[in-house]
Amino acid sequence: MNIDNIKKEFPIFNNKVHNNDLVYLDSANSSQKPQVVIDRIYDFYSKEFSNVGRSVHYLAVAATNMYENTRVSVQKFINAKDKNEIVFTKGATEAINLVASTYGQKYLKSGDEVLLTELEHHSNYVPWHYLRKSKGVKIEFADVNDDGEVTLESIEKKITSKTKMIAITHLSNVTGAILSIKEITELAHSKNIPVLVDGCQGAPHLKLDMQDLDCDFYAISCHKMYGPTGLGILYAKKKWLEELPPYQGGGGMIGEVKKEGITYGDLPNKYEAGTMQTAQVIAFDESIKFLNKIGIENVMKHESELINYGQEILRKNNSVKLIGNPKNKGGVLSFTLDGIHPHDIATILDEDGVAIRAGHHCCQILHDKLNIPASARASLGIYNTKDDLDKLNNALNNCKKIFNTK
Amino acid sequence: MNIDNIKKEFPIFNNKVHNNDLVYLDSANSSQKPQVVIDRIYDFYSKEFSNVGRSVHYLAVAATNMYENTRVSVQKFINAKDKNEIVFTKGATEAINLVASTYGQKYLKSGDEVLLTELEHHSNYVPWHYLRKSKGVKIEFADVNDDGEVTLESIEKKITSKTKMIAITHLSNVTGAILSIKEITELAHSKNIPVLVDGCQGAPHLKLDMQDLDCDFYAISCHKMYGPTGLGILYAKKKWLEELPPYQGGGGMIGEVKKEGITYGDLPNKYEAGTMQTAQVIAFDESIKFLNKIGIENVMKHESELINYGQEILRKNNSVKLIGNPKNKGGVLSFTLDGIHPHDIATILDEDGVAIRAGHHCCQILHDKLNIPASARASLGIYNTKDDLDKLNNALNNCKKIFNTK
Amino acid sequence: MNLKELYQEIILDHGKNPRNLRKTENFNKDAKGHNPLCGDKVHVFLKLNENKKIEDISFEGSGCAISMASASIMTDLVRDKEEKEAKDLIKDFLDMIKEKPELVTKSLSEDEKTKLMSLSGVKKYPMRVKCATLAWHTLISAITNSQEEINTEKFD
Amino acid sequence: MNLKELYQEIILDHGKNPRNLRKTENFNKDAKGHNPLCGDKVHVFLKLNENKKIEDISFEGSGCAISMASASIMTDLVRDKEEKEAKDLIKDFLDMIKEKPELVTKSLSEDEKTKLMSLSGVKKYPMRVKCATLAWHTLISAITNSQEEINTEKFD
Ligand SMILES: Cc1ncc(COP(=O)(O)O)c(C=O)c1O
Ligand SMILES: Cc1ncc(COP(=O)(O)O)c(C=O)c1O
Repeated sequence: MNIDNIKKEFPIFNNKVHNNDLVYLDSANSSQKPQVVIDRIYDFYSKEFSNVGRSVHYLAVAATNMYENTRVSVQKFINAKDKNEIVFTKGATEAINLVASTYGQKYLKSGDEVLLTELEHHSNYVPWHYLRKSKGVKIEFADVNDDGEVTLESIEKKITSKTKMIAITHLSNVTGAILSIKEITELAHSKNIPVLVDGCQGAPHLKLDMQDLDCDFYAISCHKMYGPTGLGILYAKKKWLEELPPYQGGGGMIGEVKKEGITYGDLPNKYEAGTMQTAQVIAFDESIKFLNKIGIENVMKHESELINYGQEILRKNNSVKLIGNPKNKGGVLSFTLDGIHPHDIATILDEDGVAIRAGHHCCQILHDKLNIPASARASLGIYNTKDDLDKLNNALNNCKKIFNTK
Repeated sequence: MNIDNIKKEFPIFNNKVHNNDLVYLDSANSSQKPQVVIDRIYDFYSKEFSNVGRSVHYLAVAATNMYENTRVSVQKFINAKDKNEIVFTKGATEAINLVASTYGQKYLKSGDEVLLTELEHHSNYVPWHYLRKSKGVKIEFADVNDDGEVTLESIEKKITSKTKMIAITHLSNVTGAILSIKEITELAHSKNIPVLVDGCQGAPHLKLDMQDLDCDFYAISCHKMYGPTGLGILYAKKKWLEELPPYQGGGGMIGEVKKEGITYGDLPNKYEAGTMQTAQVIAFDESIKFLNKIGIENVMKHESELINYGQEILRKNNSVKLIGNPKNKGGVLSFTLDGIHPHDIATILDEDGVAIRAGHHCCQILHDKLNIPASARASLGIYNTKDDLDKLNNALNNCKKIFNTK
Repeated sequence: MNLKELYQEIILDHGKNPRNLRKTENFNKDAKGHNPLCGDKVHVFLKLNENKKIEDISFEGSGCAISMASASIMTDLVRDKEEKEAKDLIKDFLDMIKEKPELVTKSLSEDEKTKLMSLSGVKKYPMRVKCATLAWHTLISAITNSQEEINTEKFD
Repeated sequence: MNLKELYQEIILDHGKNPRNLRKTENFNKDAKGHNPLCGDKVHVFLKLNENKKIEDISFEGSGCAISMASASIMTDLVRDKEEKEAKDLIKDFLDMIKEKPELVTKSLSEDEKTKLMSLSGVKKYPMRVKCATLAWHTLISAITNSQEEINTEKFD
């Protein structure tokens, strides 16, 4: 499959927005879905629907096999050692909550420190904050530098003998900075500290190799990876899934249930309580196949060309200020425009069919640090083109016209 | 819409199973989906997809409106007082975990009692068991009687001055017993005890009126209500959602976020952390419209005819033993067959295209009480007919032939 | 074209050069408002005299053109009004922004009405309605002197 | 028709009248197994003599025809085998049930092989494979004497 005309695989682009072609630059928020994924959901519900894992009839057996196939596909896609290291969740947010809650419950006590970075999304902060409230755990933040990066050194600086968890983003959803996970993990492990990676933006844009990164936990949102909404993945090293207590309790995750006590099921069941997102898991297999067909190297090459081009034209546009200038950057172009609030930009761009996001992008701490209340963000998917970025730039010039600024 | 030929609205029935028409009697596990719901998912992903609540562009605004429309539809469907009493979750299991976790955290202490019944599904037991482990809360079980019912009296008997929560099923997924929720709630409230209702089986089969039932919490799984997988609903009285702490933490549920602390958003955002099941919520509106078009009274009439007919023919079949004989029964026909294990029944029935479930149906405590390791269960949906039940009975006779039993 | 209706001259003017963007000396009522979605913040200061008349009103904050213009216009229109009159005006404005086609208030001159109606462009932009109403909700809470921030619980 | 292959006479016979369904006196090894999906339970008892030969084997439990027949046939075939031979047989059986077309073991007579192969009908019923293998996994754990139940952690 050729990435240069991949747009045609996404039916959304057949539609007009305010009579304009859709220029979708909000993929960091959620990506559009290729036809194959949409079709798979349709076919599954129309011809093959059943719950998984519980019944032994024909439809149930087939659905269970397809469900477990996706687990294997994900395992291969991220090069995990064992398929049972893949746990399906509601989203990356749930995946991080799962880890914070179970790890915190078992291993953290008052005075222990969790090390985050100033780049973190609220989803990788609030769950840890709960442990501050319930257990007196302390939260530290590694500094972001002027280029919008968090370096290995700035993390090292904040590690103390009390640090019991490092939880960091793989790729910032605001500055686009890509963190050196492998080096950070090495450092952390040398001090016996586990590492959780918020891979929400890493997964759609980077080649993933869990055994190489060697992180302990990796959280993914499938809806940002050309997959259905309502599905996420927690990768966790097997020893953690074995050691940690279960998270939600319910059907499917138990061994034996008596009035006096309960035993829990084997992996991965232990962490998949209740009826799961059957259709979404089964359809997500198509997202992975789709990405594999394109080739993740081609995705990375394509997007890095776009990021470079985008930075180039926005830098030429005098009133645009790009946020962050990381050496290793992917996926997003955040900026401000002199004299025009990001919210006004987003509204005006929308009229030209250009969809971006304005606000703090769930990163208030970073925006406080940058001393801006909000920013505008154009974020990329595989379907974007240089033409899309030209249209973005033109639409920004239109903002200036409306606001009479230069 | 006429319920008598409603099968044709469900595309799954155009397919054959082992060359036979599908006789789907596993709806208590998960129901099939009508064409309108499948189409809505397809169209939303193909033409209208965006994340909700975060961006201000055209697609995001439209999606946000549709998402919130479903909340209003659900509110009306269950006659809740306020639309912000409707919280979307991953499923009923998550809904119950949410309540057990937040209520337990704030209000329960060692020695307090949570009162369940012997009918409860593991999803309405394991979350409470966690509080037994973490807080020393005690769990009591109201007795099931020989007819497979739990009466108001058997609940009253187990209430003590230490009872701090009553968590009970609306309709048993094994015996089909419908509990007198309104009376139980009245009794509980007279003693200042809140009531959580596991409405997994209540919601697809009964007319719901939260203000009339007056329960404090009601948990629903949308996939059992002709809706998409991966979606559930927690109804909770507003005062509880205001008083209880948040559950999962992440994007969308916050007010202000600083390094030192966090404020939480208004209802319902406070309980909807992270990217939600956008497509599923939007499609579920169609499930509700579909049910409304048929009329929930017609659903109840149709299903009660089927239950009566099913009981009649199975009683005539000498080797069949029905489980439970509740005066007020809905949705399910569970049974055993002399000399043939339920698992073998399910396998043989499947060959005739008859899909049932065998096992403990996530109710081990009830099966222990009944002193059977497992049972077979035929469960009903609106698409079932008397013909389906005749086919079930014929297939059971086929089992007897294969096993040479009478 | 709707954008022209949204970003009318008067809005752009008030957005860029908001009136009353300062802190009233000796204010005796105030409240903070916050829109978690976009990060807009506003802090409204009031000086009510003994006859419950608004002697001065001002605000501090930052936000988009719509929210700044709205705060600016609001403070202009509300000054010198009785508390009761102000409350009626707020209600009238909020009704208009949400559903009603017109203002019904009699306490404003035609000029003032035009100024206020310039904010009605947001009606076609549902996600922006909150920008236009934030200052007004904050004003209510300043008048009724509820201590909590609008849209914001206490830090946890 | 597959059902006939699954429920062969021999399976129905062993399912209804399982051999060795009792508790070995003076057993010196045992283990419990459990299938959470269907509630099948089995408890295997072994008496190994000083030469590591299986002097007696028996089981208690309840379950579907497949799991009962499997335990019944297994106990029949394994009695009087050396521990090593038994282990090889278990491995051979599990391989056959999961992927291999045939048994490769030489320790069984043709009759015994036929008996064991009667369980191969489950291959076409993936959800039932666990029924056929539960007793065998439990036997492994009895021999290796691991204390935990198969498929079951300690009560929490
Ligand atoms: C009575 C009852 N409670 C709870 C559940 C759990 O619902 P879910 O698995 O959809 O979370 C079910 C269904 O499996 C049920 O029947
Ligand atoms: C870096 C990052 N972390 C976490 C999240 C939360 O993901 P979700 O909302 O899908 O749970 C997002 C996306 O919103 C993100 O960009």
